[in-house]
Amino acid sequence: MDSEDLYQEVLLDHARHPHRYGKLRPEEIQVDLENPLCGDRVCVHADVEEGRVARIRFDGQGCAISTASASLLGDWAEGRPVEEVRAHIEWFAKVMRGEAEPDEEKLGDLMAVAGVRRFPMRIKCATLAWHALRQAIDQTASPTSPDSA
Amino acid sequence: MDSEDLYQEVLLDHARHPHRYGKLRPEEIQVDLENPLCGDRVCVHADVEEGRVARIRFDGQGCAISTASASLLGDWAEGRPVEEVRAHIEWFAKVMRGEAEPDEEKLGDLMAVAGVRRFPMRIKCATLAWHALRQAIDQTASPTSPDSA
Amino acid sequence: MEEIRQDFPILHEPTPGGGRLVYLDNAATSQKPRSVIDALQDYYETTNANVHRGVHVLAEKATQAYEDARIKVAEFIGAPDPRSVIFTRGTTEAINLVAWSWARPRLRPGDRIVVTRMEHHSNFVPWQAMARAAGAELVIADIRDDGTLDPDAFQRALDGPVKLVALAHVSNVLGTVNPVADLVARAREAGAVTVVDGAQGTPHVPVDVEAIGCDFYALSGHKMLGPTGSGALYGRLERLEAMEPFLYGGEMISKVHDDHSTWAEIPHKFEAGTPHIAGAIGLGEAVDYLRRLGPDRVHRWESDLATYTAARLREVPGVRVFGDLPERGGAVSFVTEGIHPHDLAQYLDQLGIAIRAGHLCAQPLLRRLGVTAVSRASVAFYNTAEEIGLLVDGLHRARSFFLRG
Amino acid sequence: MEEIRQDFPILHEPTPGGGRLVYLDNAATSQKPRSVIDALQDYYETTNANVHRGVHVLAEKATQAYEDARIKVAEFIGAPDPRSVIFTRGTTEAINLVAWSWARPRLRPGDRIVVTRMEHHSNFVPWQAMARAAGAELVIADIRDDGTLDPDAFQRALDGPVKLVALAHVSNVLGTVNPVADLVARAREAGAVTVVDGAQGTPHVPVDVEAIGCDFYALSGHKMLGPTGSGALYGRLERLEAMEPFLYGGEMISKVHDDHSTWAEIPHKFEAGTPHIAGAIGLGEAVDYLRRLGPDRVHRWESDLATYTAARLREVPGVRVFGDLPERGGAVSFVTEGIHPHDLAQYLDQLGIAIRAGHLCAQPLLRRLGVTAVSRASVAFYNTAEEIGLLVDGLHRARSFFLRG
Ligand SMILES: Cc1ncc(COP(=O)(O)O)c(C=O)c1O
Ligand SMILES: Cc1ncc(COP(=O)(O)O)c(C=O)c1O
Repeated sequence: MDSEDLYQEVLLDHARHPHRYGKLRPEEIQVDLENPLCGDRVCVHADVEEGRVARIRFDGQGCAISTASASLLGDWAEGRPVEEVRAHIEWFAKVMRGEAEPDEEKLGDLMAVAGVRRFPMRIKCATLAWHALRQAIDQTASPTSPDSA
Repeated sequence: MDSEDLYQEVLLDHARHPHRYGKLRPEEIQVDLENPLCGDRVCVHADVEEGRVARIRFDGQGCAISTASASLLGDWAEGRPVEEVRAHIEWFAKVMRGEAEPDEEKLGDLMAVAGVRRFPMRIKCATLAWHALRQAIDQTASPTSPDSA
Repeated sequence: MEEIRQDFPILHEPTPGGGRLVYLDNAATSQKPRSVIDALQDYYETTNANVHRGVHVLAEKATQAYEDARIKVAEFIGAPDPRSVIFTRGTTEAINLVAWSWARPRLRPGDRIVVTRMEHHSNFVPWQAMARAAGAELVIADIRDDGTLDPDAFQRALDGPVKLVALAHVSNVLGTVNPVADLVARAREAGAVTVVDGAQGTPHVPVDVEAIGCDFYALSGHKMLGPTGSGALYGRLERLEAMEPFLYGGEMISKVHDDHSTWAEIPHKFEAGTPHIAGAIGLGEAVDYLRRLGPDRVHRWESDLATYTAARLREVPGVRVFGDLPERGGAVSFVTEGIHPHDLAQYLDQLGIAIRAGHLCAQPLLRRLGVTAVSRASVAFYNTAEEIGLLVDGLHRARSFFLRG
Repeated sequence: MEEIRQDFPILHEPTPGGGRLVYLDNAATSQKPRSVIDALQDYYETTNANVHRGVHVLAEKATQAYEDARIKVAEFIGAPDPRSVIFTRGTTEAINLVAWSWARPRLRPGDRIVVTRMEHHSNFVPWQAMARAAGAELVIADIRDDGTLDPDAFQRALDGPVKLVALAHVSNVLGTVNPVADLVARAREAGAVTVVDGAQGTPHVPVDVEAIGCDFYALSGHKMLGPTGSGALYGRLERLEAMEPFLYGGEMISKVHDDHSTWAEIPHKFEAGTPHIAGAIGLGEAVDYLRRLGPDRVHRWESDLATYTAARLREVPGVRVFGDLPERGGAVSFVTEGIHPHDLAQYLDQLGIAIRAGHLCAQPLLRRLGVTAVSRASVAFYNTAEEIGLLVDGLHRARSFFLRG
């Protein structure tokens, strides 16, 4: 349980230079989530095209973990089928709650984020962007989908 | 701190056969006090004649200590000048609060009641009738007396 | 049994008279086992930190322990979700939370609140106050002479615009174990929200809030082996979610703007300010202890011992025991002809026997029983038949002391 | 100093990293000295009983100890009468008591409540909620850039139908020690009732409620060496006497009739239900400890150490410390360019240094400071300059860790 352990190089890289981050115009923001513990905030815009998550953009400010988590998630998710992304987000939430084991193959660089699960107070930081993306694609892909409630 | 110590023979005698106790008609009751701890109740009627406490009568139900205390107080007070009774009641309250020493000469049989001061939870039982009598003579003797407030 | 008694340090303290303590005032507060006392000490020596707000190791450990305690309490009372458990100072605060947050904004003139004649002031005065403030009506369902709730009176009370029914799981005076599942079902049928006062429930009988079916269940940690200042309110999730907060401040907010605020999710919405962290953790430890013993076993033992107590007391001349019951919580109340309850308690205390005397915070019930004060012996699982023997001997001695001459 | 540190067991616990704990989160909750932990253990092992109701020896001992604690707290804050001290769970409950019992029934549409920009949510949200419920106006007196209250803004806020003024004695974010006696005098002149949030007062500065002149003063036991779940409200006798109760139940009544009830005398009128007895007794013990040290000495030491902390932090590149103050409570808040406060707290934690990060329950203030989160190091008298050195070293290491590359 060492800082180097939690803040792995890949996580720090993404925190310093997050992908897909930039100013979103108010009308572009689909979902705006906040972590009440620390005031961290993630705004998301996600386009869905032909059943795939076509383009993701983030805005907001946060700690290294929440920023890197958003950046790594975007890398992983962009271009994948909506259903696969949904399932992945659900499974990842289970991993963070300790109900599923992190799987290096399924996670790739996201392994660095999964390490946060040993720090209960920070789990919300790691999952904030995931919740936001999930809500954004639910809105865009299938506003009437039964599991978007 | 032994029961025999607290419940001295004189106290038990007065508890079993209290003096001046009997049914008071509602209109005779001058003061009606209750000990919220235990629901004990003392009602008093006191006549004042020529500056003296002429006749005291009690009603109500209570524990051995409160009943005996009323009975012994009545014995002591009846016939004495109002001012002396008032001063005595005040001094006795101090004794019970531990702010004055019990004085065998001044107390006589009331020494048995003064012993209750070592039992803080029972002090209210011992002083209930005293408060009641004080209020009754204040009402009767000098409703406008400055210290009757 | 000796093994169990070894777990409770206070039972081995010499009394002022030099004897052993016979503690029969368990309905007021229970004694605490070593494991609970140690958990408190351990918390302050190794873990102490504020919860929910910090990322340092102590804050994390404290938060984890605090939330683990919530899970333990939830499991102990059969609550399906720990979010339905709110930590409070005790039953009184838990009931007031429901009174202020649920009842006050919802009561309308003419509405009815139903309580029973055997309620503790903590499950009576809040409803009386709310009813008076709202112009609602407080209806008191009577008991029968055997000390049980009168089912017909209860049913009659429900026949009206009844908004809320509040009743004790177990009476702290009579020891009556109310058939709460049945009574709650009837109250729900009448359209009422139900509040069960479990102050004497959790320590003495197995509790399953889902089986009871109530909307709210209040309990006191200090009566079930836990620390003072600990307790909880169980509430159905949808009720809690619909309620406005009761106390405002730190921890219970989501966002504080200059002109308005939004609230945190339950249960935090109802836990403003720094909670009694050690108390919750100690209560969790108490629950562990009770679960190891088994709530069923605890109840059987206590009910039998209380029934035995009532029978033995009835053999003493001049003693009147209240409640003629097949099953009992720990409490047995009685009066003794010619001896005031306070004098009896004082006398027994000199023999090292601790019982309670007074109105037992149940004046409406005592009026019904026709007395202003009673004596109460209340047992826990660590009491023994031998101790009841000492109580009865003491009572005989008290009679010859007070009634001679 | 080593002697004082010996009194606090937790300071000698090894951290997960194997080092010594550097605890700089004292504004959240203080650590507890051996004497307080022992008092709790002793209570549960020798005295535990419910208070005020029993005549047996344990009940008498518990009641005496509980009421002695009230006297100690009263003396510690200069309250002339122990009846003016009500035990609560902490500052939050104490302030809510005033909000519900004093303010709610007295606020009228158009009335004004004044708070300051530096209030903790616990002294902000209750007033916001009461104002909204009553149609009253909440006015927030601003601070100056140096972290002190703006006296002109405060005076302007008082210019109106102001009914109540609530302000912190010491800020939990900035460390500002407000000139409360002066501010209260001005508020009283404007006709307002005054509430001082002393959560950061009693642990850090000498307190004399008579000299301050306030109507109410709220404090948290757990922040001043006492147990969790302990705290108190001081109130002027005549205010308390005029107020209706807040919580209803056992202990707070005089007589319970079927259709109405009458209340006990203060302070009991405001202490419904079984109180946190051990907590009050532990708080009394904490007060004894602080009096032995001397509140003046404690304040000088802490103010100097916090000032030193601020100076040392300012030397670190990229660090911005909030508040430029001649005198300080224990708290020093700051931000570090390029490192989020939570990451910094997490990193320092791995070095065994406990600081806090976040909005510190002061979102209205953080908006004014232009940040959503800060880092806070808050000292107590048992902290040392050497520990501040470790904090500064840790900050340098954090910078090279997070800002490299
Ligand atoms: C200034 C201030 N006010 C109020 C509070 C609330 O105190 P508690 O959480 O003990 O109720 C705190 C501490 O959290 C504080 O620092
Ligand atoms: C039946 C019942 N209800 C409520 C209470 C109040 O519990 P507490 O004082 O822990 O708030 C008690 C105990 O005093 C009780 O026995």
